[in-house]
Amino acid sequence: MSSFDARRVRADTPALARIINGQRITYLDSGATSLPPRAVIEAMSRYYELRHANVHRSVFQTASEATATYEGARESVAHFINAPGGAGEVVFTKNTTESFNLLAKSWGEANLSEGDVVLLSEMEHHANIVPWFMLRERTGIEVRFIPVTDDFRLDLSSVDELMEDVKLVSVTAMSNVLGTINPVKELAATAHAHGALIAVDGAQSVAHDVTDVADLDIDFFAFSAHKMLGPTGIGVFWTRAEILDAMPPFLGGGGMIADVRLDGYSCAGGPTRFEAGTPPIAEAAGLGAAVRYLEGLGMANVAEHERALTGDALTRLGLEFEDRVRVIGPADTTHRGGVISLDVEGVHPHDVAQVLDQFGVCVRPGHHCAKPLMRRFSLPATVRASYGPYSLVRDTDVLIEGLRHAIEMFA
Amino acid sequence: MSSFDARRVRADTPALARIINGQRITYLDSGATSLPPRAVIEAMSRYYELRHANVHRSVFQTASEATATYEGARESVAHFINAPGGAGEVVFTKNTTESFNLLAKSWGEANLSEGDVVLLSEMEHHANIVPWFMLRERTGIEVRFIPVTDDFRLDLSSVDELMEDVKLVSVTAMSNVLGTINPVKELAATAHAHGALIAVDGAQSVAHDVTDVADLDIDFFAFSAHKMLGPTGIGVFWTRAEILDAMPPFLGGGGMIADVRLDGYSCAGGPTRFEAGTPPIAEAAGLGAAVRYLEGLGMANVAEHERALTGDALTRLGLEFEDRVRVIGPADTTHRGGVISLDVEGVHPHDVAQVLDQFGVCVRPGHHCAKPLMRRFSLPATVRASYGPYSLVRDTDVLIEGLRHAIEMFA
Amino acid sequence: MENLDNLYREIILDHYRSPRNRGELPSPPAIRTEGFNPLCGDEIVVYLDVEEGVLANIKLTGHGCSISQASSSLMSSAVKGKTIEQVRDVITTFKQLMTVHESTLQPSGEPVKVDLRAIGELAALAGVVKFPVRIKCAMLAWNTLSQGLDELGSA
Amino acid sequence: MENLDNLYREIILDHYRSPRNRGELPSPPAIRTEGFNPLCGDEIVVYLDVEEGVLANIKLTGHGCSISQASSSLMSSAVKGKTIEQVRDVITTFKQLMTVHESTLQPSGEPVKVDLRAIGELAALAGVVKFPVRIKCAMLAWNTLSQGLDELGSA
Ligand SMILES: Cc1ncc(COP(=O)(O)O)c(C=O)c1O
Ligand SMILES: Cc1ncc(COP(=O)(O)O)c(C=O)c1O
Repeated sequence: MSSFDARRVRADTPALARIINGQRITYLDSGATSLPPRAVIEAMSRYYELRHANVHRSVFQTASEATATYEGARESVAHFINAPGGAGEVVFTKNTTESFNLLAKSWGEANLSEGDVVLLSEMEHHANIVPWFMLRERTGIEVRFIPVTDDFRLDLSSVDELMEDVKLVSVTAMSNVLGTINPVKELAATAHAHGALIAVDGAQSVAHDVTDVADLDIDFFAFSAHKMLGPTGIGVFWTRAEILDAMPPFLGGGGMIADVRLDGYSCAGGPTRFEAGTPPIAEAAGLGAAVRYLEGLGMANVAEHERALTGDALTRLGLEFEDRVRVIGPADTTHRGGVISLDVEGVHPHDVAQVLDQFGVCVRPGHHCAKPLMRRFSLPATVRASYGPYSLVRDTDVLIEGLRHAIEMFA
Repeated sequence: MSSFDARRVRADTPALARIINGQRITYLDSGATSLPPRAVIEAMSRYYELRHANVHRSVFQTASEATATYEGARESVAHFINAPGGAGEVVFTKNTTESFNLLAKSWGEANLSEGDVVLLSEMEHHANIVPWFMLRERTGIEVRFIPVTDDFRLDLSSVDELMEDVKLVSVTAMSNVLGTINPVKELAATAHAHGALIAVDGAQSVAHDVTDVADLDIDFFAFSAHKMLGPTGIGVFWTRAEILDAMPPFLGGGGMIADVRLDGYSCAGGPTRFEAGTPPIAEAAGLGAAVRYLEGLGMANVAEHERALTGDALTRLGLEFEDRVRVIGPADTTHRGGVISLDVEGVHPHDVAQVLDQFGVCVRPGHHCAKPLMRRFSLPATVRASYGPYSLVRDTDVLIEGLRHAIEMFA
Repeated sequence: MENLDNLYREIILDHYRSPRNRGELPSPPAIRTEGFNPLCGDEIVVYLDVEEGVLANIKLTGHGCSISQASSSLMSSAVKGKTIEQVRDVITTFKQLMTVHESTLQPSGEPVKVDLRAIGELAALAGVVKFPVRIKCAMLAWNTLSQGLDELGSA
Repeated sequence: MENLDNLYREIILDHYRSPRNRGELPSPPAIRTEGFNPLCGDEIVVYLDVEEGVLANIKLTGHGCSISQASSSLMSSAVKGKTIEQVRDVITTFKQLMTVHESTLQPSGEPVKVDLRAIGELAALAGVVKFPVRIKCAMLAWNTLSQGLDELGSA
């Protein structure tokens, strides 16, 4: 673990000092959104206090600085995910969801037609389902799903059948409900062997382990800053330069054009073609700071830390509650991240979360924007606890105490 | 002017303390983006420090607070523009540009077809042109332009002809190049008399005068927080509830759905149908604070203040430079806002801006994302100075001194 | 934990554990109406038998949290056997009960006083208003009932 | 103002006020290439007459800021009459001149030393690198020239 110290991360994170119902907050909702360190919050404040200006197209000092901040964040992100073509492959969107809409509407509409198949999985987030359903309505493509096994893994037993007519595989690197980490590199090889491309939803994975899009040999990658200690309001869409260059525009407006006449327009090249209007400049400053902060921690250290926490929690939940609390996800930490969905016998997830709130514990009840997966396991909802780099074993202690109370209350 | 005091606004704005090239910054680029007061910056920092959480769908304390912050901003915005149907009519987008894309792709694609006409004006920003050109490619609608007269006004002399087959009029409330304030209320009456709807680009107007969408009797309104002392990364799309309810979805993903099954999905109602994915929560906190700050100043006071500054600047530019500096826009403050585009004889706008930068003056050279308008006046670019509530006559002094220097240098 | 005990009163837990009027009615003649809360996945189906202006019978199925389940059970007890007009009054009163404190979030609404003694066991749900996100759980059954009555009216 | 005087040296202002080699050449035989900077609206057209591997004549039209205009005028003087190989060398040298300081923005690039004495009047443009946003103004003519030579090669 070298120099990584979760207590230091905790001390860097102002929101963890919050008192809820008389108790220090126990934040176990990093899968929904993460708590930014002071460095990220201050990067944005400083930006507004010192150098706020609209980017591009101006010569004055603060406008150059704002542009350097914005483009610098692109460089940082490219480095963080090891984009082979560098910053020119990094498009800033508003969130993962917009990244998938961009993929479906720009690349999808240009490259897919009736009879083509997009292969998703049953454990996808709605962000990687609904845009494809919308595309299906317009183009008649088929949307197919890789099933999920009873032990919460992708069922790849008949992958060759599944791959028939597939032009794009689009799967999550890590399930936001199960914690399952999918074999993205293998899927990429399979997709390419079948002449298909592969898009990966990195929303859950990117803040919790090393990302190397070049090594994974994938074609598209999407994630949100707010799940990686960064701000709301900015996300990333990455694809290889040669794909990006061939993609038609998505949203139209200022910044993305080369020329506009009364009778038509032509588009700019590079990532800016997909960044119509004033972009999230302060948010890019925050995202850049988040990337630097995470790189300072070391993503391998973060992964190891969270794996330890997850393993400990899985063991203790089993010992403490036996069958009263069922973990909806892999039972150990093999190819599994720090997202733990629970089904508490006889207590509705909403009520579990409500009782936990009285202990200052933040967990999320619901379908987690993965309704097909919930149906697959016949659950209306789960209670989900999820870890971040600032999480400690103490958080699990409070979680278990709260669960005990909830079970007693509704017994 | 009652209690309005621009010096107080200035003192509230940290970025105005910046020293550029040895001089206090003279910020005359509010038309591009505005400088937020401390209250806005702190609203966002405090949000991240105290109550950051993902909105909706959770029961824990900070998630409720985050939701209240986010929905509270919707209420504040609804009040600020006097939305007749309240917060339920306010959709948060990422900027004005996305708002127009939402309008064109959702409402436009559902309601317009070949032969229908969208009537814009020659003074529109690309944000209100390119989305319609994109829609034209898909549907065969006609995009028509209201001409601009030699004295920089909409030429409505043959409005009945222009209105033929028009289903939507979409015009800016105030030109970001000319400063011209358009007769929106009259245009709304004309549009409705011809059975058309009317969309208004409020990006330039909303921070500089009172907005009352009910009184204007318009149908759509779009603007960006960053031009009204708020943050980057959030914009607004407003329409009347009955129109909103009938609009098909735009981007797909979490939050905007009612249900998702493997074979399809159904959509949520209200503004959330158009807010797929994690929304700009901290940015909504900032926008809410900006609205409160502006309401504290009083928009009528702001308008009066900027009108006085503009009148003074127009007079002095004329006296000082006579024909060497031409104002590209109305010559007095009648139906005109604080955006002053200049054409300096013999000095390219880029060079003017470069020289002004040495004086710490921030102005914008370029086509201002209004290329059709630049062509109309046969200009490749202008230098644009634009005022905000924190602007003072002193800013005009420095501008004039810098212009004098630029003219001498290139004489 | 005081707040929590206020939310999960014994009556609520009792109605959650042993819901009243659970089941289905043949439809038709009964009116069948579905309610759905997309945010938390709660679902409810209300069956109404109306005879000569009186809600002769009501049955409920569905699933959800303790608040939504208890609220629907309490509702069924409160409205069964009442005239449609009386049922509408109870609905109105209950909606008022649920908005009293919401007004602290939305400063535009005027707080309305509800006479807790007049609503019997339903008063047990008064604690919900301190938990704004749970109000929609409590309201689900009631909104579905309203909708059912509207369908009845328009049939 | 020192910085500014460094940017707008007298040579630059002179080439801006009195641009050399302004005009058109009949095309064909001349190669005509357009350059365009969408961000600031600068436009340039370069006409090249190449005879037996030598750039016998060059003419330019277009409009833009003093830096782009002066740069194109200085360029035309620097390359006219040179062999294509020599022209390419000048282009390479000039590109190096323009990237020396850009490397402070993009820490990945290695700074390259350019011998200012070897490039004559072009050295006047060295001050541009201190103004990163203006580099593209200075580069426009040169990129357009490069493109013209490429077209020549592929013709
Ligand atoms: C009139 C007008 N419309 C639209 C826009 C676009 O705003 P944004 O870049 O925030 O989308 C601008 C700002 O540049 C503008 O001035
Ligand atoms: C796996 C996964 N994909 C996509 C998303 C959507 O991210 P956002 O809401 O930031 O668009 C999320 C987060 O909820 C997620 O967990």
